[in-house]
Formats: sequence, C-alpha cells, structure tokens
Amino acid sequence: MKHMPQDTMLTTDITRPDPLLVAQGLTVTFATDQGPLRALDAVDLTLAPGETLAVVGESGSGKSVLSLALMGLLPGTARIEADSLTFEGRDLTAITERDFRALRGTGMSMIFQEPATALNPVRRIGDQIVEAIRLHEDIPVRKARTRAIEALAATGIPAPAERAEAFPHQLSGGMRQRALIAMALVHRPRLLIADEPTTALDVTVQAQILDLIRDLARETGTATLFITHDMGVVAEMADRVAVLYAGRLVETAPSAALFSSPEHPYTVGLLGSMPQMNARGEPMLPIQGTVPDPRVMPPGCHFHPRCPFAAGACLTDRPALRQVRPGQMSACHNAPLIETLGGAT
Amino acid sequence: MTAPLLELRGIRKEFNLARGFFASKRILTALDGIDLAVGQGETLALVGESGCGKSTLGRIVAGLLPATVGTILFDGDQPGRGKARARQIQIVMQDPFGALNPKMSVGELIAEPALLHGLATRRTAPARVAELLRLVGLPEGVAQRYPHALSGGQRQRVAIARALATDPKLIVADEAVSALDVSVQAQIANLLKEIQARTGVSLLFISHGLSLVHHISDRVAVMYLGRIVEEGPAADLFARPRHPYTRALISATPEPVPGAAPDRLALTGEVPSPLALPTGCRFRTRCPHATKLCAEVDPPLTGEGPVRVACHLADSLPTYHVQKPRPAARLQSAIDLYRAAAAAQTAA
Amino acid sequence: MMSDMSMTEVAAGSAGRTWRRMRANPTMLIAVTVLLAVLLFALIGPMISPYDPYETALRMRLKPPSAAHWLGTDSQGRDLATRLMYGARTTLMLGLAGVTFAALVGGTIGLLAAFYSRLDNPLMRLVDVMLSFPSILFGLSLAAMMGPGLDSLILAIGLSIMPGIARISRGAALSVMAQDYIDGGRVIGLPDRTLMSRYLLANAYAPILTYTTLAFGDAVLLAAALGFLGLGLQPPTAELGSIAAEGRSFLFIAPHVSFAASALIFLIVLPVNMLGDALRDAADRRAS
Amino acid sequence: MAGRLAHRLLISLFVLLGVLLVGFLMLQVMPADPAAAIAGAQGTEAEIEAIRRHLGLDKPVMVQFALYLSRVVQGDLGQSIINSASVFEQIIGAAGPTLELMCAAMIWSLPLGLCLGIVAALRRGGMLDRVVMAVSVMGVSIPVFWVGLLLVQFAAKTRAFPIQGRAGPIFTPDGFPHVILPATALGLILLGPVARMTRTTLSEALNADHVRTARAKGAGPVRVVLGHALRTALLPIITLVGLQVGSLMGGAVVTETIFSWPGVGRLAVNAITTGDYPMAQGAILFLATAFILVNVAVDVLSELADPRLRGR
Amino acid sequence: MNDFAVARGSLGMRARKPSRLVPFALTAALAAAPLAVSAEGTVTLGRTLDADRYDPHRSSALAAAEVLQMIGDTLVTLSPDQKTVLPELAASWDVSEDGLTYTFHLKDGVTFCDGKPFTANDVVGTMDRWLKPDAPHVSTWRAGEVDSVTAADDLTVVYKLKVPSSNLLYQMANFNFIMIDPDQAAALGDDFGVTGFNGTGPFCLDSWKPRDEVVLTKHDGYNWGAPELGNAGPAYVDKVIWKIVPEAATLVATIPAGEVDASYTVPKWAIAQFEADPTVQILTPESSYRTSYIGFKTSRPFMDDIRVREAVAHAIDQEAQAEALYFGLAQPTESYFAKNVLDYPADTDTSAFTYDPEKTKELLTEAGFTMGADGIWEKDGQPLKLTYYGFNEALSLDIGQAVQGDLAKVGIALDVENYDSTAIWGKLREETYDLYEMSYPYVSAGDALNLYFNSASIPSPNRMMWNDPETDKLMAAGNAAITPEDRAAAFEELTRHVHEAVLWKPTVEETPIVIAGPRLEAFVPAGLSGAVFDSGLNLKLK
Repeated sequence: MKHMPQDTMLTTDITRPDPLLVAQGLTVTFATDQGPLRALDAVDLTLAPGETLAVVGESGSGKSVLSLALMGLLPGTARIEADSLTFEGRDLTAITERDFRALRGTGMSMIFQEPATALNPVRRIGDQIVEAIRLHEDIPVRKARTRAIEALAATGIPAPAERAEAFPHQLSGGMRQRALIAMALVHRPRLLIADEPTTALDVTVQAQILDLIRDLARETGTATLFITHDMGVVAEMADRVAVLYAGRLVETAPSAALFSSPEHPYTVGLLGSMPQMNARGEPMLPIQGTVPDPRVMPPGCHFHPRCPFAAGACLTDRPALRQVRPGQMSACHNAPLIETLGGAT
Repeated sequence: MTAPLLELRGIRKEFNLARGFFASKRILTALDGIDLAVGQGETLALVGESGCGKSTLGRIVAGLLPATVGTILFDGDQPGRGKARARQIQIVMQDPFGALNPKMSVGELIAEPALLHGLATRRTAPARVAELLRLVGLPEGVAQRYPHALSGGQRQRVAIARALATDPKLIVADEAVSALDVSVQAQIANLLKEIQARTGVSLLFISHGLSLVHHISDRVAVMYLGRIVEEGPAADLFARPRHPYTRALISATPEPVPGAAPDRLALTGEVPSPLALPTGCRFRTRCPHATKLCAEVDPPLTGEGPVRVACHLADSLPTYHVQKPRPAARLQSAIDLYRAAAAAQTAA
Repeated sequence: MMSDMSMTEVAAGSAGRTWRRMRANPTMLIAVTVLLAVLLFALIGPMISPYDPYETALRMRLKPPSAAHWLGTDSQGRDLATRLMYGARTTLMLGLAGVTFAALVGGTIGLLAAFYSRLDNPLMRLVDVMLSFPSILFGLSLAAMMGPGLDSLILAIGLSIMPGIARISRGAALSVMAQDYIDGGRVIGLPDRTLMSRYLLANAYAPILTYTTLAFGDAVLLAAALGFLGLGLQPPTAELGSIAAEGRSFLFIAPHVSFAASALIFLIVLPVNMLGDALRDAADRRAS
Repeated sequence: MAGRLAHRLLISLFVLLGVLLVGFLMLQVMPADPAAAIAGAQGTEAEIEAIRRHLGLDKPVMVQFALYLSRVVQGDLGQSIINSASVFEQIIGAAGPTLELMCAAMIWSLPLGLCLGIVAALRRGGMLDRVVMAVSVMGVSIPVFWVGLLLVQFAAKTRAFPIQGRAGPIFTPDGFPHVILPATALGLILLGPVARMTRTTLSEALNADHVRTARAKGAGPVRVVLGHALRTALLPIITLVGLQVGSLMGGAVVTETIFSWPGVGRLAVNAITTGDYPMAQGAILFLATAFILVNVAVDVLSELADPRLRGR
Repeated sequence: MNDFAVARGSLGMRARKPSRLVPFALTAALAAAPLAVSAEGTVTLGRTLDADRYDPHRSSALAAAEVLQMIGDTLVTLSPDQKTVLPELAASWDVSEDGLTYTFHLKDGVTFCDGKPFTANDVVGTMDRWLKPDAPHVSTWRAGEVDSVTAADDLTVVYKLKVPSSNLLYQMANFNFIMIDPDQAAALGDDFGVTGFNGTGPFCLDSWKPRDEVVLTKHDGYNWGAPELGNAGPAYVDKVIWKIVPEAATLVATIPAGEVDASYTVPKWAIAQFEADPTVQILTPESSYRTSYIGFKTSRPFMDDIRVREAVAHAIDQEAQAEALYFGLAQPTESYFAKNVLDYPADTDTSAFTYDPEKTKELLTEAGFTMGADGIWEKDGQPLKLTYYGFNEALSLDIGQAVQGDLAKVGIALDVENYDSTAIWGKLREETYDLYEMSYPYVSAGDALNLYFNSASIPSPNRMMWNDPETDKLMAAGNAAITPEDRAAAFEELTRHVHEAVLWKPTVEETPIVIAGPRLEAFVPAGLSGAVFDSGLNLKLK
C-alpha cells in the first residue's frame, strides 16, 4: 500500500522547529531465501534535539532494524526505502558511505543490548575508546588516552585508569555497559541510539545504567532514541514514545499522554498485561495469540488477529496513523478508543 | 499452613571449578544453608538477581543436581529418584527453544512421560495428549507439529503439558516466562495459576521479575548470593520489605507510571563474585546501612510471625512502605474495556 | 500413534526440500552428478566391461588409450578402464568400511564422553594419544604391523579417522547436553539409554554425519596413500592407490596409468567433500 | 597461566607415554625380522641367531620396553638396528629438512589461504567466494601424490625446477630451487583448510556484536575487517593450523618420498618398512612429540592472542 | 657370490637392442633442469639405496659391496670373464696337494689409508674377526671350513682348511674377503664401518651421510691394483661421491644433466631413451651372471609332488616377462644358471622349464587333479591354491602379478604377498608359502649349487627345503675335488640332478647396464658381485 504522508503530517512539537532526525515512510526489506521480508513498513519518526524518544516493541516488531537502519549498519541484504530520512537536514539515503562513517560516532552513536559481546573481547577497554576517539580526531594517542579515562570516569566507573587497561571479560556487565556508554558519548554526539541497553542486566544495575544514560544525555544535550520492550523503563526514560508492532508504527505520543490514555489497543494490551495493572490473585490481562510471522503478515491492521476490538475495516484496511489529540497519534480505526467503543460495551 | 509438601533443610551446594592437577581448588558455594518449605497447593516464589543460586536450588529440587549437604523431604519422606521423583516433581524451564527435544513431535513429547510411567498405553496416549493439550490451551492439531513450528508461548505451553503428564505434585517453574514476549508472559502466568487452581499442584516459581512474583505467588523468598535474605507471604513482603536488599530490589523495578520512581534506593556496585564472598553479611558491600557488626557476623534468617529476615538491622531500620502507583483513570478504563472485549471474545 | 504419519510427512517434506535446494545450488548438482557417475562407473561398469580385470597380457602392457582400450592398458597389459572400475569399487568400499567403523567407534566414544562426564577425561586422553599420530603414520604402522590385508587396512583407516570423529561427536554431544531438553528428559525419569538415543544421538547426529561425510573423503585419500606407499591391498586386487603407484614407475613413458587412477580418486573425493561442505554450510545457515 | 601450562605439559607427558607404548607395541608385532634382514639372502640360521643375540631381540618384550623407556628418559633413543647410527642424530639430521619443507610449505600457503579466506568471507555468496571455495575443496580432495607426480611431470617438461632431493639449506641459492616443488605440493594441503576456516570464522566475526560496535564508532572497512573481525577470528585459525600440522606431517611422508627429500617422514617410512625398531620408534616419538609441542605452543599462542583464556 | 639384499630395481640387465621403442623420449626434456654439476676431478655415482653399514663382515648388501670394493682390497680377484683368479693384495699363492693349505705371499709396500703398512697380521686379524664364533657376522660359509689362518711372516699368510674347498679362491674375490684394519675394528666396535673404515683400497672413506651420500677421496700412492682389470693405480679421479637418489625415475633426469655421472640403477624403461641420446653412454660388463627364478618350496603340500612343480614351471611364460617386464633387456632362460659358466653340462635336460601350458594340464591330470567348478584344479577336495612371496618393489610386483596371471590362465590360484626387501628374509624362512621370487648372481655352477642346494642350508638360503642325500653327496665331492676335472664331473652331475628335480622355474638372465653421462670416459664395467664400478680405478673424466 502506498504510504500517504499528508495523512500523517507530523505536528509533534511546534516549539522545536528544526528536528534532529526525520524519517518518513521508512521501509526496510530483507532479501531472504524465502523471498523478501518487510521488517519495517512505512515508519514515520521525528526526534528533536535533546529529546528522548522511546521506541517500544516486542520481538519481531522491527525496533532493532530501525536502530540499525538509522545508523546505516544494516547488512547488504537489506533495502532501505524512505520518503525522507534526514539527520540534521542531511539526507541519509543519499549520503556517501565515507560521510556516513564520519557521522557515526560523532553525530550519532549507539549502545547495544549485550555489553558482553558488544566490546571487542581481545582488546583493552581503553584502547577501544582511544580508537573511537582517534577515528574522528587527529590527536596523539596519549592525549586520546587521557580523554578516554576521563570519559570512563564520567560514567562513574571506579578507578577508570585501571579499568582502561582491563579486557572486557574482566569487567562485570554493568561496567561493560558503562564503558560502551563512555565510548558512544566520547564525541558528544547529537543522537544516542540505545538498543535495549539494560535488558541483559540485573534490575539493580539496570537502575544505575538508566540513571547514567539520562544524566549524561541531559548533560551533553544528546537526543536519545531509546529502544526497549519494558513499559516500566519507558515510563522512566521517555519524553515521547513510539509503539511499534510487526514493523509498523501503531502509536506515538508524549510519555505522559501514552501512559494516561493509550489510544491503540496494542498499547492498552501491553500496559494491561503488566502485573502492576492487575489485581493480586486475579488472572492477568494477556494479549491473546502471538506476534505474526513476518513472512505471512495478516492483511489490514497487523494487530487485528489479536485485537479484541477488531471488526470490519480492521480485517481489510490498513489503518493510517492519525492524530487523536495534539502530539498523540494512533493507527487504529477505533481511535479514540473510549469514545468509539466505550458505549458499545 | 499444614504439613509442607516439600521441605528443604540446610541445603548447601558447592561446585569445584578447578580443572587439572595443578590448579588450586576453587570452590564456588552456590547455595549455603537454605531452609525452605513449599505447602500443598501453594506458590512459592524464589526471586533474586543472576547468580544468586535460585536456579541451582530449583534444579536440586527437581533432582537434576545433587545437593552437597542438606536434607530434602517430600511429603515428609525422602523424595524418590529417577522415575519415582518424576512422578512427584516436574520442572518447566526458561528457554522454550531449548527445552523441547526438536526431533519429537508435540504429541510424542507429551505422550512420552505418560507412556514411560504407565499412565497411558499406546492406544490411550492420543486421548491423553489431547486432554493435556486442552488443559494448556492448545488446539489438538498441534500434536502433529514439531517444536520449531511453534511460537515461544506455544512451546512453553507444550512444556507445561509435558510436565503435567506425570501428574506431579510440584512443578518448578524456572524462569518459565522470562524469555517470552511481554504480551505472552501474562498468558503463561495465567495458565500456571489456572492449572494450579484446577489440579492443586504446588508451584516453585523462580523469577527475577518482582512484579510478576508479587502478582502470582503466595509466598516469596528473596535470595542473595546463595542465601535467603528474606522470606514471607507475598503481600507482607511487598508491602513492608524489611531487608535492605529486598527494598532495593523493589525500588529498582521500574513502574509503568511516568515520574513514579523518584525516591529510588539506589544500590552501588554489583554483586560480588561468589568465589570471594564478603565476610559477615554477604550484602554488606552494597548495603547503604552496613555497620561494623555486618562485616563481622553473618546474620541468620530469623523472625517471629510470617516473615523471616536475615539482617542485623531489620528491626532498627525505618519502615519502608511501598506505595504502588495507581494507573490513571482513563488508562484503567481503557484496560477494563479491553478486558471486557477480550472476555467477550473468549466466551464467543 | 501420530508419529507414523508425521514422520513420513517430514521425510517427504525434507526430500522435496533437499531437491529444491539442490536445484537452486549448481555446485550440489555437479557434485551429485559426478558422484553418481563415479558410482555408476564403479558399480555398473564391471558388468558392462568386456575385459577381465585380472587377465594379464604382458605383451599388451602400457599401451596408450585406443579404441579397444579407452584408457589404455596397465603394466600387466590389462584394460585400465576395467581395472579402474574394480579399483574404484575397492577404494569406495575401503573408505566406506573404514569410515563406518570410525563413525561407530568414534561416535560412541564421543557420545559416552559427553554423556558421562567422569568418562570424559580418560576417553579423551585416549583420543589425544591417537590424535598425536599423524594419520598416515598411524595407518602406515598399523598396516605394517598387521600385515597387508583387507581387515588391517580397514582397521588402519578406521582407527586413524576415528579420533577426529570422536572429538566432533563429543563436541556435538556436549552442545546438545547443554540444552535444556536433556534435563527435560531426565526430569520425566527417562533411563540413560533412551536419553542417549532419542535425545542425545537424535540431535547430535547431524554434525557427526557432516563430519563423517568429510572424513569419508579423508578415508579414501588415506586408503589411496597407503596403497601408493605399497601398504595397501595386495595385487592383483585393483585399488586406485596401488594402481597409481604401479603406474608411477612408468610415469614418464605411460603417465596415463597413474594419472587416470589419481584423477579417479580425486573424482570420488571431490564430490563427497562438496556435499560435506554443502551440509556444513546448511548447518551453519540454520545455526545463524 | 603457569599452572595451566604445567598441567598441559603433564597431560602431554601422559600422551607421550601412550604414544611411546603404542609405538613400541605396534612395532613388536611387525612382520619384519631385523636379524634376518641383516643376515640377508643367504643368511644361515646360526648367523641370524648370533645377530639376534647381538641386538638383544631375544629378551622378553616387556624387558625390551623397560630398557627402551629407561634409555629414552636418559635422552638416548638408541641406535639403528640397520646401520647402528645414533637414532637421535639421524632424526635431528632429518628434522632440519622436514622443518624447512614444512616452513616453506606454510610460508606460501598460510598467507594465501588467509587472503583467500578473507576475500571469500567479504564476498560471501558471491562469485569470488565460490571460486575460492571451489579451489579450497579441490585442494583438500586431491591426493597429495597426484600433485607430486603432476609437478614432477610439469617440471620435467618445462625444465623449470629441479625435481629431486635437497641441495643444502633452502635459503641458499643452491638449496632454494629444490624446495619449490615439494613445498608447492605440501602447501596445498594447508591452503584449503586455512581458506575455509578463515572464511567461516571471519564471516562469523563480521556478524559479531563488537564488529557492529566498531562500525557504529565510524571505523572504516579495513579497520573493521583487519583490526576487529580478523583479530578475533584468528584464534580458531591458529588452533586449526596447530591441528593441521598433523596432516602436514602426513603429507610430508608422501611428499618427501616423491621428491627424495631427506626428512623425518621418509625416515619414518623407511624405518617402519625395514623393521628398524629403534629408528621407527624414534621417528614416531619425534613426530608425535613435535605435534604435541606444536599444539602446546598453539595453546600458549592462543592464550596470548585471546585475553579471555588468560588466567582462567 | 650370491643374491644380495637389494631391491630388484637396482639390478642390471643385458644391453640388447630393445625389442620395441619406448614411445616418448623424455631424457632430453629432463636434461635442462638446473641441477648442480659435479666439481672438477669429482665423479658422482647415483644409486637408489644406501647400505646399512660399510663392514664387510656384517653386510650382505650390494650397496655395501660397491663402496667397500673402492675403499678396500681382497687378496685375490677375478678376470673380467670371471674364470681366472688374479692377484690383488696377494702377489701369489700356493695350494697344497691335499687342497687343505693355501699359502699367500702378500705384495710389499701396501698401506692403509692412515698410512699404516698392511701386513700378514692384518689378514689374520681380519679372518679372526669375521669367523669369530657367535659374532653377528654374515656369509662366513664363503671362507670354507677354516682350521686356522696364521702369519708365517709379515708378508706370508697360511690359510688352513679342515676339508678342501674347490671354490675358495673364487669366493675370496668376494667383497666379504676385503681386508680390514683389525685394530680399528676392535676399537670402533659397533661403529666400525659406520663412523670410520681404514682400508687399503684405491679410495678412502671421507664421510658418510646415511641415506644421502658417501664421499670417497683418492688414496695417494695406491698402485697395487690388478693390471688385468685396467688401471692398477692410482685412481684417475680425486673424489667419488655416491649419491642416493631414491626415486629411480628422478635418477633418469640427473645423468644427462651431469649431476650424476653414472649409475646402473636407472629403470629399464629409460634405457631405450638413453640409447637415442648421443651424450649418454651405455656400458655393459664383459661377463656377468645373474639369473631370476621362481623357487618352489618342496616341503609344502602339492609342491612336494614333482609333477605339480613341473606343471607350475610350464605355466609361467618367461619370454613374455623378458620382453615386457624387462623391456627386452633380459634374456629368457630355462636353466638355473647361465649355460656358459664354469662346470655347466651342455646336456642338462631343461625341457621341464619351457613355457607350455598344455603340458601343465596333462601333468596335473596325471597327478590326480580334476578341474573344479570355479576353474581351479583340485585334488581330494583341496583346490590348487598356492602362496607366493615377492619383494615390495616395482619390478618384483610386476613379476608377481605376471606369474599370478599366467597361473590363473591354467587354473592355479595364486595368493601373492609382497614384502619389503628387509622384511622378506625373515618371512622366507617360514613354512607359509609355496613359491618365491628371487634373482642371484654367481660366478660358476659350483658357486650357485653350494649356495642353494645343500641340506645344511635349510631353511635359508635353501628355501626349497631340498633335503636330498644325493645332492649333499655330489656337493661334497665337488667341493673336495682337487683337480678341475673331478670338480667339473661332480658339479655337472649335480647340475643335472637338481634340474631333474624341478626345484625352480628359471625365468631370465640379466646383465647390469651402466648409464654414464657426458663427462665420463667409457670403461668396461665389472661383472663381479654386480658392483659394476668395482674399485673405481677405471673411472676417468674426459
């Protein structure tokens, strides 16, 4: 289906007229043995400088593909199409690989889910940060090393000079994630993409890392694209939230709005299935069924097979992302939910 | 509580990590003096962060690992071994991808324990399989399929059906929902509770996620570095946690309400290596309240009343009341709407 | 019960899949074609050939290829093509027997070592000792020790291939042992032998089979090398390595004897290795 | 690390003892009767008996093994039955040429295999990849002796290289041409496996998270491939090369025979076929020891290359 | 003289016009390979095998003989036709009437390589060492039944026998009789002939790198060679290098290239090509006797029946072997030894040895065999299935297969087993086979007969297990004969007797062929021992 941008005019935040990142109709298709596989389907996103946007989605929602697509790190089997994809006004689909490389690490940086594997296991932490520095700045190794230790210190790593000499396996998971954060922020990028950075960590360490990311981003004025599946983390981190389901953006809203009045059934289900939203001893509210196989996506609304409200057009027509209230958009034929369905039940 | 179904006394588990003749002996104490009981039809949750020993304990209960020291009583007796134990205790594991033999169809997987224990014959097996599949909410047709053709949630349902096939009295659910998508976790948690309600099976629910534990368990045991640091009824423990670690754990769990976690009891550092345990209280290196006594004396798990706690300062620390944030009204009505529609759909 | 039908379904499905995959992959197609051709040559050839592989005709020796003798004659004046048919048959049989022996013994050792951790150390030390002999030296010593003959040759080939298979089997079995379903089987009370067959072997056999396929190539090469070094089967038994060795004496006047035999060995080993590679690639793809 | 190394060496020692015993027993049951061999075609009974006594072959097998072991422990590998030369000296004399040959084989095949593997990994699924993999599978499928014989014929026709023997150390102008053909034949054994292993491990490494991190930092392709992916991929390659030394030794046996290279492989084959017990045992012991030591060295090298293995 | 422990490929053959041309001349192609050419004054000789040691008392290998012949001398030697005994270290000798005492008068002025004079005591020391009881020394039968060897004075040796030995002087030309330095032998022990050899030959042992090369340097002042054999000394060349080139095919390339100056171990297929190459010389000895045969083990079932032996003999086609396997470079034969050797009776009946497969069938039928269903003759339910031992070496493997093929054609199954040249001697002493393949050199009928047919030589080298009083009696008579006539009579009688018994199937006679490169002056190779370069005195560069 042809994407129609006029329906989805982004009116997110008029106080920030120059968005840092704009993606419109971002579509990513992988060539596989079984034919093309659409991992992202016409996704629209904007991100203002300094803002934290949380992208929420379960496995198969395409959230990691989104982050890699923005970083230009997708493998060769992936094809990216977009009506528009710009970073600080530069068209990322037209940029040369060399220019993109110069942008990575300086303009935009990324931290990953598995700190255990995201660091090169055979090189010292300090050396890896020094490399990150010297890739973009022509300064002597000694100076770079001092900078690297400062960056480590800024993440709250105790004894940073010693840690710089350590190999990744000699550090705990939390320390490794700190080192990765230090490496990602060493050039004070305008955008930090954090792809499930705390999923592999224990909850007490997660709390530390979340605080760290928030503080550092605030301090450096870095915008954050925070990818997670945990609504609790979203509530804690995000200014604005985008909910992905099966490759499509189903809802986007300021954090407060999303948690007080979600307008897409999937978002409701996601929040409702959290234990905190259920009374103790009562059965929890599950979302029935499972995420669809990306090779056999259902027609119409991708969520309709699992949606308790699905009827009529949901089964045949793709719902467009439309504004429900200022700053909040939902791709649901029934939005706003309570107004549309409240009387029916 | 009547006589417990399962009783653990002084369980200790050591692993020798040393390999070879010259390597010095490296003993890792994974569990140290665990006393615990699970009542008939009860759900006991074991919570703690990675490396605390909760899974090791689960495996010892299931008979997959021997305890180095300690007594296990099942129905007041020594539990059986091999086939006998299988009739008493089953386990559902975390990884729904690795827990099912990929070379066997779902039907074979579920029939296997029933056939092995003489609970079904070749002739009656299909019926038994169908019954178990119904019990876990899977269509009968799934029996012909192989695990790789199922989704994670479906696989976990198959694993549960297989565990139920021997009619056990206790099921160890070892992080049984952790690997699933959030939207599916609730399905499986519901299923376990439903089965418990129907069959009266006891659950040893092992998890690192506090919210879910809070929701589904009757009693909770919080573990830290091979020890139980606090244990008691879930409602009490979550409302007024007494051990600093329990408190930190609860406060570190993000709540789905923006701006709800301002007074976080942040813990510094990370769990120490179990190969180099701190002296005295194991938690003292990260405890904001640690005193000299904590460094010298290892606090025992004690307490009058339902809650037991292993902390010198348990009585002197100010009470910590956990205030569960309330969801916004509009969200609550959206959820209610959803629940009603879902219920209507299921009914139809 | 339900397994009968589902198994046939799966079998049919996988055969169809295999064929589709093969058609999509020209290397596979070439490999299978060459292998079939060699097999036809070795198995059907002897029935069609007008020549006796053992009847000597000294005065006809070392003749170059001609209309009567497509590949010429060997050092005893026998039809080389016919000799090669029988030789290929012998060599294939040697490789197959050696590798079967190795797979049975090595596979068992590997599985036992992985399953019973207390057997791991002693069994693997034994395998280490065997691995410390470069395989040709091992084969050489064994063939020399037991005297020339079919049994000793198969044993020599089998024993020198075996440690590799034992290691691979152990590795494959260990990674299966790390899977939860082994404990899943244990916890429902399955006896060890069921665990080892239905759980461990059923899931570990694929990499073992892949390696064994590649080891078959090695076995054939080893058999040929032993034959070449004069420790193979005794004349007049046709065996490709010894045909190559016989021809080597006359390399400069009748290179066709050595080269045809060597080339045939190559044509046996190459498609087998290609298939092994394809199997391995497929496994790699599945894993990733 | 020192403890681990000591442990590794001790295990190797056990393995060696096993090798020694197997080698000894193996040769005990060989059909060759050295006394009869020495006596030759017209050796009479009395002469053969005298020779047998002289060689100590009339003693019980276990006594012979014990004597042998005690001598080995003292560093004495005994004397050749056939020509009473010191086994140790003969092996040391032959070890040089074998080492030369193996080094010469590795010097071209290792870098080439590595390059081919890198190219294949970077162009995985492409035409170049297929060509490289085809070459590599052919390399492992071809009988070494055929390569040898083809090279002999090639050299005989083109008159390009000497085809026989060794004319002094290979780094001398006289010696070098002689090693070209045998090193070519032998190196081919290594080429395929190295290219294949490089391709596999490098492809894996290229998909590794830390390589993605490096790319996210803005590292260019050369740095990503050589500095990050290859550096972690090197480990299994080193291990493979260690194990391949075994096949290289096997190949050396055939290659040395075809090209008359005076190395240990030929020495071993000659000794086995001539029933020269001490020489055969010595040669086997030497080859096995060398193989074990190479793999201990590979272990150490791996530990140096991979900090994860250190201090474990 | 006797068969040497040497692989068959190294044996020479008679140079004859080849019956057919080898199709593709490769030698020219090989010629340009950039090999190192020998230095001025140095002759490089190529061979495929090295010797175990260079000790005339502990080696029976041809490879040892060919070096020892250059670095040592015997008391006497033989003329090129091998019929006349010539002086070497002994200037002259007397034989007593009863044939029991030989008195040798040594040449004066003979010295060892280290400068020490050679005296009668050295002869005594040499013989004492060789014949010392229980020492691991070989071929002692050649010395006859020695009573004593003593030095009458510095230059006179008295050699006393217990029984006459009509062949003694011929045997004394053999390399086992090479005179050593007994003091050195005692000092070196097991290392004698390995780390050093102090001899009186025209060359001195300089160095030996086992399985690589032996370097010999000229023995200055040497002048005691036999003039009848050409140069009496000193040697023309300064240095002789014996180079091991294990691959015979490789050796082919080295000769035209000049890396190797001469060799006789080139493979037979290459000879025809060399004939077409003007730069290469093909040299053959005046006389040299070597016969190949298939031996029958008469102690075995089936083979104890002379009709079976004869049947087998008729089934083997020696002409095809000579033509195809030897490339026409050997002559088919029907007798155990060449018809022109000393004491061979012209009237020997050799009709049992002709190729006549029809006769095989007759004889087997006569012996009570019937043709079995599988095409194999059988008797009393036992199939006529025989075992054959051969050498694990190219030509021998071919012979084995040819014999097998021939026997298969007449319905006799043959199990061929091949052993390496060192393993086979042990195997041949066992009672596990029926036929074996061998070739052996000899100088006379008496030499050959003594070697093989005496019952005292059972089981080795009398591998036929021929235990026959008549043979022993005639042998003793021949050996004890004082006059040539008596000796001839006895040996001729014995020759006829053993031929009648059909103990072997003789196949071919061959003469060694020396291939010499362009640098070497032509010379007449020696026939004796198969050590074609003999003392090396005749090697001369152009």
